Amino acid sequence: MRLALAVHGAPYASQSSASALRFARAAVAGGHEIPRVFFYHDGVQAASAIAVAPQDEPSPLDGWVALAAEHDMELAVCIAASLKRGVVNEEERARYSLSAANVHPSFAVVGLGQLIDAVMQADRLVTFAA
Amino acid sequence: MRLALAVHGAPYASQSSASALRFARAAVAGGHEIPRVFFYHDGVQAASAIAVAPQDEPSPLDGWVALAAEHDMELAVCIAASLKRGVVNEEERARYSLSAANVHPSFAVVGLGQLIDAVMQADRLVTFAA
Amino acid sequence: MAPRRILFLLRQPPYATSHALEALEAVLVAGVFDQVVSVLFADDGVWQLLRDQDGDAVGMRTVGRVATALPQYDVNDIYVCGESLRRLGLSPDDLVLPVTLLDGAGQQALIAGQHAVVSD
Amino acid sequence: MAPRRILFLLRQPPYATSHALEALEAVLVAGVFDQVVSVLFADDGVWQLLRDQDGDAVGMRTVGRVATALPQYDVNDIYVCGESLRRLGLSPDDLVLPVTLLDGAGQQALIAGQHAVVSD
Amino acid sequence: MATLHLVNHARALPACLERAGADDAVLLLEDGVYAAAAPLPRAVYVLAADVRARGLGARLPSEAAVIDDAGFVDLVVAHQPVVTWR
Amino acid sequence: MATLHLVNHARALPACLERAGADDAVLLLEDGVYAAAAPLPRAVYVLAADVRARGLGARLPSEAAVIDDAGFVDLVVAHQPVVTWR
Repeated sequence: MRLALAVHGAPYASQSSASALRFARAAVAGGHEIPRVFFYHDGVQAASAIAVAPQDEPSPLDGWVALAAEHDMELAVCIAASLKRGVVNEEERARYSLSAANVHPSFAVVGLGQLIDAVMQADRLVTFAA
Repeated sequence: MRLALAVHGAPYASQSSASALRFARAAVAGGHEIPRVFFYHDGVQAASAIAVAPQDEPSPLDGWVALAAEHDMELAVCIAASLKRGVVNEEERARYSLSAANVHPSFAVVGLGQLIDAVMQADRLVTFAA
Repeated sequence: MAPRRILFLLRQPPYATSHALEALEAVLVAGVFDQVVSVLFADDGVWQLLRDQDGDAVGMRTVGRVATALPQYDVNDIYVCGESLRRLGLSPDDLVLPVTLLDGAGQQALIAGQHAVVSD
Repeated sequence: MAPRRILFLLRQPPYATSHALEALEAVLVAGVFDQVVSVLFADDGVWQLLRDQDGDAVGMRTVGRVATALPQYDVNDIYVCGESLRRLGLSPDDLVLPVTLLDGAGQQALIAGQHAVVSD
Repeated sequence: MATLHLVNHARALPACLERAGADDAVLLLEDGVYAAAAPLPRAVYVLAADVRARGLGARLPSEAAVIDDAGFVDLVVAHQPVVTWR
Repeated sequence: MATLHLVNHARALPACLERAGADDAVLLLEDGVYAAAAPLPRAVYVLAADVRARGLGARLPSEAAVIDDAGFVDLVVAHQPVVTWR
């Protein structure tokens, strides 16, 4: 089955990203497809390439990057939600003349329409709220 | 009177930073000193130099930067809280070999002891919770 | 592909976070995708529809004004939980939009008929 | 300068956010500053002290284990709201630390005697 | 197909139950599992990882069935839509 | 000196009132102001900016005194400690 996930909470402010990651691992282990994980609201913080997890805790970023590399899974960050929260890729950095970009290359910065597209393409939408 | 502020919520996830900024403006207008604003928990996101506010909303960052420039006010970001949330200065970027740094130069990245120091130095602590 | 039935379940109050505003933006986007879109305001989400809001006071867009744009984006199935409205001490006249009130069973049926429900 | 009386008011449950863990870290730091530090666990914050937690299950440090370090950092005034404990269905034996129970009036007096209160 | 309700804060359980049908499934996860430390008005599922993290394993009533992440996936596959209450 | 209680979510008001003295001041701000849309058991202050944003101005009971940001500062100066309930 094709399952779309939505992640709405930031790491450390919410379990949203961590719960979604465990669910995604279990789903692909069970033979399901996750064509897209849509990071919205504060969930966009999961895409930060410059977060350093505490030594005794697993890195949420590493988990997503590894899972997406093994499976055909788009990690999609909403551009409107991410820009105001300081989660920007190189294209936006240049466009707004910002001092840095911080989106990890495994994440795609996309429009909000991709959330609706994910709902249209998938058999289920599972939202991990803040 | 000397007032220390603590900001615990991230912009857009919480009014914490916006409420604290309005309070700080009113306090200095009333002749009070704010020696330090301590950004802790998710509040550290306020220090991001690469957040772009929506066109029709004021930038939380610009507000803090302008206020701190006019008054003797330290904008202090807790290093332990900020590192795991991807809010890092140039020193941490180099130390952890990260791809970018994003702390605005008006903010100082400090240890958690500076929260206790602020409480010791100030007449009041006002916490703006998430 | 047959259009999907998508419900937006909006339960958050409008200003403490950006979730309400961003969820409404998602509804407006959904409105242009030719799907069967409906919206249910429930619990504290009903506060999003109260008249006389002024987001400028706290540096945010006025959420009630964004909500009034729903019909312009072809979103016309706008429901409010009647019990939530009553609990908040409000009546339909207090709201920025004409809405359809639903009781618990009505909301249950609305949810049960969806392909997907997006929460805020 | 005379030492300050600082109370940490801990009301958040331990794993959905990092607030509980980070607030405890602030208490530990305060413990080395030679101030008069006390801690009050109230409402859902009492869950931080429940035995048999295992943060590894959700990729976080075990909050109850951090709390047991309080006395090693010279933080010995550890209070729990008795009514919150009762509401959660817990008894003092369920907690990872020996604590002093306070009723509402006791908590009010504790708060009133502080120079500063840090919330989580 | 019946609905699956996800409840990730205990305070949201009443809002969920007001709109849940008798045949629907309810899964408590994250801070939602604390709702299973109080009397429950109906059968629910609770997510194992969140129960274990919080030390609630020995305190669950018979109305709460513990499932792991694979069981969560199975519930999603067997229900539509999936609704989150926070 | 009496305590100032800040309540920034309506759901936190009961927790505050359980531990607030009769002489303490209570200020509702942010989503805390919604608590003033229901009957209030005691006099409280409410923050003007948050009331105005939410459109609650005409709905406040007589127990709620509206103050602006300068009034908030005055309350902080006149009370110690300042306690936040969320």
